[in-house]
Amino acid sequence: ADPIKIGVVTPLSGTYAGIGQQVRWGLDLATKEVNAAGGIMGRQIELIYEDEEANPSVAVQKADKLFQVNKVDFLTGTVNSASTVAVGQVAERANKLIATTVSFADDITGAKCSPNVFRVNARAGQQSAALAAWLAKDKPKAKVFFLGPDYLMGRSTVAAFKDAAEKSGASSLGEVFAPLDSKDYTQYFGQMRAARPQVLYTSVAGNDTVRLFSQMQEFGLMKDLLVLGASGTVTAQNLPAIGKAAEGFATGVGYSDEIDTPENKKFVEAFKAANKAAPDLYGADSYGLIYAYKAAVEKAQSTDTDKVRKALEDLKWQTPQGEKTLRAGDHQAVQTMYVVRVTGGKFMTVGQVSGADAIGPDTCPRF
Amino acid sequence: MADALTRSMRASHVLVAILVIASLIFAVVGAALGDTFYLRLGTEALIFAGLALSVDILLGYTGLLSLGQALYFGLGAYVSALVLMVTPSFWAAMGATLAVAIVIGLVGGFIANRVRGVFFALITFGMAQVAAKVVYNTRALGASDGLIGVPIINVNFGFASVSSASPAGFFVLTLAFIFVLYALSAYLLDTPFGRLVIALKANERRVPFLGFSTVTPRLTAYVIAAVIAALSGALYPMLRGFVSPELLFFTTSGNAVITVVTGGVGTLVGALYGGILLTVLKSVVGSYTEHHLIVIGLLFMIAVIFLPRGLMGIVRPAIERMLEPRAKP
Amino acid sequence: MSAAIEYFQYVLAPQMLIGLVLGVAVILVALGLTIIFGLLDVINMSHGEFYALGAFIALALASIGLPFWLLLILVPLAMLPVGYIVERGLIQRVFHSGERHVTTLLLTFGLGLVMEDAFRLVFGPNPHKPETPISGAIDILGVFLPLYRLFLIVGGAVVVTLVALVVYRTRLGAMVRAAAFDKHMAASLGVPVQHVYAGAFAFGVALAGLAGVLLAPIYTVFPTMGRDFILMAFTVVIVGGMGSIAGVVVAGVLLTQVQAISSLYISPVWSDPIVFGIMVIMLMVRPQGLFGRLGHG
Amino acid sequence: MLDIHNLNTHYGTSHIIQGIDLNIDRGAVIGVFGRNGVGKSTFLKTIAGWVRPSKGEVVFNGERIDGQTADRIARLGIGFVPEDRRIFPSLTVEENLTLGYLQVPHRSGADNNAALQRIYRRFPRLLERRNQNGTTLSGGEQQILAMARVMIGRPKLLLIDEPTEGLAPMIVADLFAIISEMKAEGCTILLVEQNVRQALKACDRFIVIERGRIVQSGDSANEQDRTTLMNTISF
Amino acid sequence: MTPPVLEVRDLSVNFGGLRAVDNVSFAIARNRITTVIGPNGAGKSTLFNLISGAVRPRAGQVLIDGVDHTGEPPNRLQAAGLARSFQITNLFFELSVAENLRLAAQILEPTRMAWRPVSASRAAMTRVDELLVRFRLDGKASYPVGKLSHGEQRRLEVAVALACRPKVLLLDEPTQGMSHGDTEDTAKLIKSLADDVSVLLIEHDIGLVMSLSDHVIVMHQGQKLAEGTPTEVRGNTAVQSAYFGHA
Ligand SMILES: Nc1ncnc2c1ncn2[C@@H]1O[C@H](COP(=O)(O)OP(=O)(O)OP(=O)(O)O)[C@@H](O)[C@H]1O
Ligand SMILES: Nc1ncnc2c1ncn2[C@@H]1O[C@H](COP(=O)(O)OP(=O)(O)OP(=O)(O)O)[C@@H](O)[C@H]1O
Ligand SMILES: CC(C)C[C@H](N)C(=O)O
Ligand SMILES: [Mg+2]
Ligand SMILES: [Mg+2]
Repeated sequence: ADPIKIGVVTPLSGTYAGIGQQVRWGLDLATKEVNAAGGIMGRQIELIYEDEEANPSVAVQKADKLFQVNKVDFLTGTVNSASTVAVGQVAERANKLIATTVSFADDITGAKCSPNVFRVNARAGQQSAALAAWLAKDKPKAKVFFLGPDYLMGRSTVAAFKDAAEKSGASSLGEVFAPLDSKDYTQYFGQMRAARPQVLYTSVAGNDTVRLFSQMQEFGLMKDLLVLGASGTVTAQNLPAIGKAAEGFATGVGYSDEIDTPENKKFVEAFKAANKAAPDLYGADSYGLIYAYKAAVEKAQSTDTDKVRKALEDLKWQTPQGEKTLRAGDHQAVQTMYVVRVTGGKFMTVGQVSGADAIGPDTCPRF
Repeated sequence: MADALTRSMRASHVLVAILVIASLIFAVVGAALGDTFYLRLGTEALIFAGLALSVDILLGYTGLLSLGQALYFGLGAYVSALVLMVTPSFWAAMGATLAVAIVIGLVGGFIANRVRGVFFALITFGMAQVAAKVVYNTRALGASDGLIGVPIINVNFGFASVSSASPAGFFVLTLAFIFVLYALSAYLLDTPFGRLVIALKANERRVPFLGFSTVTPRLTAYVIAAVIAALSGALYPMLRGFVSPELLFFTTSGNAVITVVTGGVGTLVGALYGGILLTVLKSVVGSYTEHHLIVIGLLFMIAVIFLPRGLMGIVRPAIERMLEPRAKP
Repeated sequence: MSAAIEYFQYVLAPQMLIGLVLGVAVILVALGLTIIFGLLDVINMSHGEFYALGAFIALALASIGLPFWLLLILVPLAMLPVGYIVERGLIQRVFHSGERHVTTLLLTFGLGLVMEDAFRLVFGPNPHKPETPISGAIDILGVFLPLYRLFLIVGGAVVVTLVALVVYRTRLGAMVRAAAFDKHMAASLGVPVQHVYAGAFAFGVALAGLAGVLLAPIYTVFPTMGRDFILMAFTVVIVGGMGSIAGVVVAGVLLTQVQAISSLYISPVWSDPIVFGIMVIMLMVRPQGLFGRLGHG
Repeated sequence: MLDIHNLNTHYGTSHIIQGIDLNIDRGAVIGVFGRNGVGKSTFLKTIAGWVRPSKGEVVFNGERIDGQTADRIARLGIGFVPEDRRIFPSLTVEENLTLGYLQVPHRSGADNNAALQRIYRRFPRLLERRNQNGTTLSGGEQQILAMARVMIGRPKLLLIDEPTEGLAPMIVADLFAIISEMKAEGCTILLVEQNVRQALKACDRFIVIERGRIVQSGDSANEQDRTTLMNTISF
Repeated sequence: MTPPVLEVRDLSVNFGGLRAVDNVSFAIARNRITTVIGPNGAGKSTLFNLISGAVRPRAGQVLIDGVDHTGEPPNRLQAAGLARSFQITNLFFELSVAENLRLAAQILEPTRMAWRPVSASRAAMTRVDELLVRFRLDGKASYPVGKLSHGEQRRLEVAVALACRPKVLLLDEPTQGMSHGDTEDTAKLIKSLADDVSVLLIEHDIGLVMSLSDHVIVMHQGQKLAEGTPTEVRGNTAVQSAYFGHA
């Protein structure tokens, strides 16, 4: 039979290239497994990649190409929240479905939701709920300072965590937003020191984290400070470069390679064997997406957009991090959230919140 | 006796005619096959060719390298998007873009034209950076996310109407529009006004002694380029349905310069061919390797070194020679 | 009262001191840029990538066990032939066209794209963090400064002084400018023009490499790092006066202080537009910059 | 000392120098005359290495110099003062002058300085203007600077293209005096000049070029040759 | 009484400490040739720069037909009827010979033609053809100026200055670099021009100055040293020692 084609528009160059790499590794691995086991309804999966160049205008053009020329049945891979939203509009016009496995911004399955867009990873709100619950136990009534990257994702994660943490008794000392790709975070250290926080929450990601953490360590700020962050702040991808400075960092995630289940152990092993690197949340969530799509198509017995949408809504499926459900009301995945902490250079699970407790209300106005 | 500059301009016209005919065939074939992607990609290529055209007016004729032409392109895109989201009218969007582009072009031209040469390149770059950062930081303009949800519109000509969602229709509309921009620029550059602009490039300091102010032609050329960039940009949200700050970034300006240099500086038509070539190239190379920057960068370097007059620099003289016998009685 | 002192101690003073470190970093990157422009009239758009190349070479050499202090010498030396070859093989081919500014700018722009992508090809997209060669910090009245940053301020001053001596105290500067302006006439006066161009370019590139080694421990190493300082460096070169070493120093310190203070009192995200705005205004009212061209007073 | 054999030079497809043969003895002053556009300057530029000959050879003191780079040729002791002066605008008068040091490799700093002082004594105006930008000098002053800049390198062979252009009569006389001085010091000179009458006084021999060829070669002292010359150049 | 076609009063300019032009006054007569002579660096070209608006005078006035034009930019002076050539060739080197002339003649076209294609510029085109022939450049009409020989460029420099049919023509060493025959040609041409143009000339070729000029002004160290008919000036001892080099 003809293969089922899945388009992947993901940043393979530019600032987010490292994330794109994890996305690719995760998708490739799942595809290989599914294909080896006979594919979806007897059809092989074929992945078609396009470089998004971390630029929404390019993303849109590439998405158009995948839909119109390559006639893909489904599309994924967008990282930047702005790209996800813009590509969602392309999907609507083409009457196709997309899913993001990376973008955090709450809006994607909130105010800016679309019937054609799904999200299989945990959004900012879910991450914060788990982390705040853990913080309330570990350090009750903590005094928190916030540092986020100045764009939608940064604002959204800081707001979400602030909200969750204050509800569970913490207090906020101040917040500062640094431009994306800042070379020097030391200029915010004065404000930070003056506020004398016990806890720092940050949602900078990728290479920005490397700089922030090593500069904080250089300036002796890591002493007696608990650093928390968004899921993307420290991952397998930048952990080696951060080194010791990451010690003690805690975050709420939908995935960690240390999750102690047989399914995950198997996944991590296979991933390491294929890519000579550990999976992070992007790799795992992208991996899981292929299985979600497989389940949905098999349930619908078709790749038709409406039928697959129907099948994806309220779908339950197995992923390395356990069972996930796609909430029909906003197309957001509901999943168990973990709190993980860097100990001895590795993530250790230190807390867990059930999917239902972390998910938060459905705010999608459109369907 | 045909003037040398007039003659080379005529050769450009021949090349444009070829391009228009080829594009129309492309549109017919595309429509017949029910294609959308290639027609839309072609439309996007033409839109960016419009931006390149404005860069060539500055670089090829006025002798000024603009490293910030995306400022006007992005301006046009944002103005058009904002207007369309309020009232989905093509003419309102274009009218508003034209007005805003003239005003901002005059201000920008006043600032940028205080300096020459490399300083001009840097000042235009600086202005575009400031504008891009302002848009990026302004929540009312969608900040880093840009604006999505620009509606599909119907362009009404009285006798006919074209939907921006119709791939072939909007392609032909864009083609006609860019062609008009080209024709206007080409016409202007062959007038005494245009020749004055060219003279400024060749030896600015001599011009006043011929009885002409240098300020007016230079500023006029700058504003014309700004308007062309902005009007081209105004088509972008109609095609794609959204705008994002990346449209104002240096990558956009830089790509326009690459386009002009590869196509042929000072030919006008080079901007159009270059725009199409580059779009096709990026689309093709990008599908094979994620290291397309190496390929594009190398090609660009080769163009700068070996084809100082770009692709049209090779083709156009041949056409000029073909036109020669007809020019002389 | 004590609140004011505390504010100064914890907020304002560190902010300014940190701004100074950043200033030194920017100056180090801008130095090679201004020299290449001042002497050769070439705007080297790939300067940032040469800075990155220096950092990557340092990273590679450090991984085979060479000590940082040796790299400070080795890397610039290794960059010399690189710069020499790039000039002879590429820049020279368009250097003598009528629009040198434009052609060389475009060529180096293309080169920068290629280099950046090549780094990604060879070293992968993820960041690397070299060990900081001097650890520890000093605490002066509560103003905290890591020793390596202190070293950077001192080392930066030494580098700038040495470079200024070479350029101003020798006839080299005049020779290069003459060759850049009129190669035939300069050659007929005995100036070995080919070597002069390539030598000057290589010198600028070696300085970029040196900046790469010095800054890598603080700012980390990754393929797109060349974009980091380059905008700021360009701004500093323009505001200071293209080709002026003194200009780079003064503008480098001033602009980074503006940045530091404005991110404190306005917002960090507006500090970039403010700095670029200053550049635009500077170009309008005094295009030659604070100080004129190299060797012109 | 200079042997030119069948020299040909092209600019693109235009054939400018079309087979020139010329031998010059040490210490001779040769005038090169001809109407505008016949290739006089191109002839000098070819010898100086600014343009490559398409055919033929140039031998200087036994060494082939055609095809060598201009700076090599300069360091062999061939000085060139081109027709449009070519003062470096961003350099001061003194920097313009001291650039000339490089024509003599391995000369000591003290000797260089002595040469500079000699020039300043000879041309006090340059001393007055030493710190001013070269191109702010008046036309005539620039011409003097261009000559002085080459003289500082004490060339063995000097190629001069229309040196009296734009000079006041007093300076013209001075310039020819300089040429005589240099000749006395053993310098060989090839002089392109439109001011034929004056130039003839300074020359031993002369050639007339037309369309890239030598059409007359004469002795300045010979009355007959001079009459023929005058007839050729003022059509 | 009609005012002189060009008059300067107490014109001065400094470059740093140097008084390049120092309190110079004179007037030139209509349709006559007035020549400025003087040693190198006397301030002759600077004087031209002041008159043509290239350099702003520190003090003094420039009047054309009795109207004060001091400190106006070159294009305004040009509009008042003044044209000039340059001592150091100043042309559009990348453009063709014909286009250089056409640009110079463009001002002859009525303004409404500014927005019509140049091929419609009949007045300018006729002028171009006329000048190409007169300066024997018709064979090189489509040559880029940069590829002309030095002498040819000098000829074009004069032609460009003439192209706009000026009322007052300033020629800065027009014959410099021209061959013998061309110099004589140019002299004849200048002579013939003076039937309807007032010419101010800078020349070092004394033979030419004597035969051509109606009036001679001698400059020395920025100041006007003497003024008079060619013979008067030649007889002046101060002029002889400052300029000719024999007392
Ligand atoms: N921009 C300037 N800055 C400084 N000095 C200048 C400038 N322009 C001219 N001078 C000086 O002013 C004096 C007069 O120069 P000018 O060019 O007017 O002389 P001139 O009479 O035309 O001489 P020549 O016959 O050699 O052309 C010269 O000594 C020159 O060095
Ligand atoms: N770069 C060039 N490209 C093409 N042709 C050129 C170039 N330079 C000069 N020529 C042509 O070569 C011919 C000879 O020029 P050259 O400068 O040698 O003449 P010349 O004898 O020195 O004349 P003049 O007395 O006017 O200085 C001229 O016809 C000129 O047009
Ligand atoms: C941390 C990043 C992966 C988040 C992503 N850039 C977003 O916009 O949601
Ligand atoms: Mg000549
Ligand atoms: Mg003069």
